[in-house]
Formats: sequence, structure tokens, C-alpha cells
Amino acid sequence: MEQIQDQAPYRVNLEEIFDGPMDLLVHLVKKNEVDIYDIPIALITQQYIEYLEWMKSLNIDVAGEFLVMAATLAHIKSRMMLPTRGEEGDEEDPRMEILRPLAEYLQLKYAAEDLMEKDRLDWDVFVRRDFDGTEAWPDEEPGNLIQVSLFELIDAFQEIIKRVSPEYSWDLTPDTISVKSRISQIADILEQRSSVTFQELFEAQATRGDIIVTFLAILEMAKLQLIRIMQHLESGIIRIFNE
Amino acid sequence: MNNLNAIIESLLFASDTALTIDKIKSILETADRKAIREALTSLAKEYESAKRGFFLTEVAGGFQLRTRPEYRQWIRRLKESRPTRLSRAAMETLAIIAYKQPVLRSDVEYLRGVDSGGTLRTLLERRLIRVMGRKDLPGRPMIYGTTKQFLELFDLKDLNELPTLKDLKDLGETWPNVSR
Amino acid sequence: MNNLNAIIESLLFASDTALTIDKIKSILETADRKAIREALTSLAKEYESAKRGFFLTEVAGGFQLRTRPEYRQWIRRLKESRPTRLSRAAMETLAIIAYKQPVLRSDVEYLRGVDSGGTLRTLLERRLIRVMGRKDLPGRPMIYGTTKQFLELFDLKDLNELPTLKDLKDLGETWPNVSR
Repeated sequence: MEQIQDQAPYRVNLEEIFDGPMDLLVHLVKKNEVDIYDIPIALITQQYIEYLEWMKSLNIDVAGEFLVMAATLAHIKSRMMLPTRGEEGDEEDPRMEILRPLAEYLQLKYAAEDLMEKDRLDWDVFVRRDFDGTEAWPDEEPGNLIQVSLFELIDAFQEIIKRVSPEYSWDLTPDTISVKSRISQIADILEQRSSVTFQELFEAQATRGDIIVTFLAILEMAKLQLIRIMQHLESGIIRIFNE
Repeated sequence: MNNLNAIIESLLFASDTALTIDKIKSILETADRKAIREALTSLAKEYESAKRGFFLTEVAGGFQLRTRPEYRQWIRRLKESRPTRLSRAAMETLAIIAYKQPVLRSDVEYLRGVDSGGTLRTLLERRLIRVMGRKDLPGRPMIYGTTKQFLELFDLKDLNELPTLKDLKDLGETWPNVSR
Repeated sequence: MNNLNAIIESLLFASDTALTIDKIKSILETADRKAIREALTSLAKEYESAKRGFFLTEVAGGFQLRTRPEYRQWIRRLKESRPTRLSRAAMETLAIIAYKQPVLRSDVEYLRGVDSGGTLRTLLERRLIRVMGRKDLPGRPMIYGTTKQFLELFDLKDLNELPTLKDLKDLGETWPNVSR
């Protein structure tokens, strides 16, 4: 708690001191030097709530997640006090509700520390960087000569959107992307061979949603005249051709 | 130093990324993977025994020369490097993704107990994590995993080299550094 | 290799510019110019006699490690095969095509506000985009879409995995204090 001794005049968030309710909980378990497999739930709950109160008195914003944890702890505490109904004694310890996530969280926290102890690039060890000033990006794929991250792509797109008039519609939902994706797949097929039957395009598609997406893709492609749709007179088979 | 060793050393020296054996093979136009591997081993040994200023490490599927960690203080002064430190929140999130991948944002948040969107975004922008796909769930949430840059940052050959998760029962009195 | 030699070697290795003796002196916080000069001389000699992949050269008033000129053909091949970055213009164009496909050149140009013929050609050459067909309009303009290579480049299974703007918004702001 040393780091918040000087009562700062500005508001801070509790998350700036503890990364979350789990972190605070770990802190309390550690401070009390108790066995995490046998947490004195009443004590820890009391201290947890005191901590939140104290934070509030220091003008520190307590995020909702911390309150949820307080409620969980209080609930476990009350369940501990109830006599167990069955005589079999195989009822689960109410503390398991918090122990499991806590143990897993702790485990990963240790792992994070182990990682930090490795010789980190550009801190413990250094490599030669390029002389011509271009930044070094490691190969993503051997033989691939261009390197960009997906994020750079979205960034570029976002900037364009900002620039362009707002009335231009950007109907980018996962659904419209699905149709685009299907169009691309159908174009792939038509690049391999000049035609494909209507039937084939639907066969591999299991769900109702997929069928609709495929149908919309075909309609869109026809509208753009990327494909021709023909039906055989006798057999009735519908074929899609590359335009 | 024999010629192949010297040539491979010059390639390692000039490359700003880890070099795979395949890459070296294609540059040298040789089919002899074994010779390359032997040259790499002998270089690594020599750097070690002579205690040179740099060493050869196998990282992210390739080989790379790096300055010896003992000299970090001097290199930091040379580079005037401010640590590109990762906050505890970022490290926690990164560890969760590394060990649990492929993983959803909701899994990360369940474990951490807090909203992690901002942290994920930061890690994405620093290219330490990437979108691996989408889960077939309402809203089609993105699935995250770690990148090659992640391996490079922590000097890992591959994900199998991640430190093994500790059994908490064996830990006894040691605690992670919870409050800074 | 003695310690001073190794430290100076690591500095030379990590530096992207030539290092002056004064600079080395200030990093090592030593007053002994002579010892530094001797270390540099002995390093230079050793690189020469062992015929390493690199050598020490005195250039522009400082010292620098460089790959040995005999190996230039290999280094050149290494550098040629090095990944290049996409230009800003190419990124923009590619982003528009990825998200708006199937799309006409005129749409791309409307959005970017500039002629995009050259960029489209580059992207076509790199096989990141393809012509999907022609629109039944005067001049029969071409309709563009992305390719399999595009998916490979971004490590996507299919276009469904492209992040949407909503995904980005959902993540919220970048975590402000990454390096606390």
C-alpha cells in the first residue's frame, strides 16, 4: 500500500494500483501469509471490503469489477456459515468458486514473471539493426516479400474513412464480410475451372447461414457481371460461368 | 575459420532478422543442410568459448547474433535505450494468451477479472499478439494468439520453450511480485 | 578474449554508426584512451588473422564493423530477399480493396482522392489483388478483389477473419500506460 501514501489531489483508478480484483485478492492472501488452499474467507472478505472503503475515502475510483468480487466473497462467506444440508459431506467447499480462478490466475502470474526474467530483446540483448534506417520486421512467411500487419491495414482503412465524407456508407458487419469472403472463394473456384454447378457451391455448406451467404454472394457476382448463370434445358442443372 | 563458417557468420552479422537454415541454404545455393547446421554449431561454440561480445541464439525458428547479456549495461548506454517495458497488465494478458492460445478476449477477461480491450489493442499494435481467426459464436469474436515477435522478444525457439507452469503446491513461501 | 575487448566488440556490434574512441570512452566511463585504442587494434588484428565474416574499419573518424567484401555476393542476395514494406499508398489501396471488394478502380480513386493506377499495378504484380471481371460500363472498367496471397500475407484463413471496424471499436482505446 506504500505507493498511495501521498494522498494525491487528483482522482486515480483502482486499476492503476491493482490490475484487477484478482490482483488485489492475491495481495491480501500474500499479506496475510495464508494458504490459498485454505483461505480464511471471513478475514479476507473483511480486508477486501475495508480496502475498497479506504480507496473510496482517498477519492480513488473503484471499478465495477472490484465490487463484483466483493459480492462474490461475501456470498462465499455466507455460504460457509450455513450448515451443510446433506450428511454425505460431499458438498463442495464454497471457496472453490474463488480458489479455482485464483489458482489459475496465480499460475499465469508466475509464468509472466518467468517470462520477464528471460533475456529480453532490446533490453538485455541487442541485435544489429539495419543501416538504411528501415525498421526490421522479421519474416512472417518464408518467400513472402511484403510485410505488413493486419493492424496497419485497418489503420489505413480507418484513416480513409475519417477523410471521406461521413455520408458514405460503410456497411462493414461480419455478415457483409462473409459475403465478400464467399465471393472471393467462388472466384477462386472459377479461376481453377471455367464453370461450377450451382449444386456444388451449396454442397459443402452446412448451415442455413452459410447457404444464405452463398446465395447472396452469387447474386452480387451476377449483378456485377462477374459470372453468368446458365441452366441446362434438359437436365435442369444450373451452372455458373466465369464472365 | 573455414570459408563456410565465415560466410555464414557474415550473413548472420548482416541480417536484421533471425535466419532460418532454409534461408541460408537458398542464399548459398547449397543442398547441404547438415553442413550449415554444423557451421552454426561450431560458430556458436566458438563465440561461447572465446567469450566474444555476442553469441548465437536459436530464436523464433531461426538463428540470430545477439550481444551477450552480461554487457547489457554498456549497450543500453550506447543505445540510450529507454526500456520498452510492458506494464503488469500487459504482461499478464500476454502470458494468458501465450499459455492459453488460441484464446478469446472473454477468456482473458475471465481470468484477469477486468476489461482487457485496451491491453489487447496495445499488444496487437506492438505485434506481440495477432488475430488467429474468429470463433463461431454470436458476434463472431476474434481469437488471439502470439506472434513471432513475441518469441523474439523473449528469446524463445518456439512455444514449447515457454517456461512450464508451476504447480502452486510446490511453491511454498514464494509469491509473485504482486504489489510493486 | 579479454573483457574490455569483448565489451568493445559488443558495442561495435550493436552500434548502427561508426563509434569514435571518445564515444566508447564516455560509455565505459574510463579515461584510458590508450587501452581502448589497443583493444580496437587487437580486435582488428584478430578479425584479420582469423578471416572472420566481418572486419573492423576506421571510417569517418570512428570505428565500424563491416562484412568482409569477399562475401558481398552472398550479402547482396540476403538483402535482395529481404522483405520490403508496403508504401502508405499501397496500404490504403489494399485496405479499400480488402474491405470494399469487389470494387472498381473509380471507387478506389474516389475514396483515396488520387489516381491509383500505379499502386493497383504494383499490387497486381505482387499478386495481392486480382481482376475479378469487368463491369458493363463505358470502357468496361475492371473489378478488383484480393487474392489467396493476400490471405497468406496477413495469415488469414479467409476474408471472414478480417477485423471489422466494430472489432476495433470494441477493443476500446489503447491502454495508456503500457510502460509504467
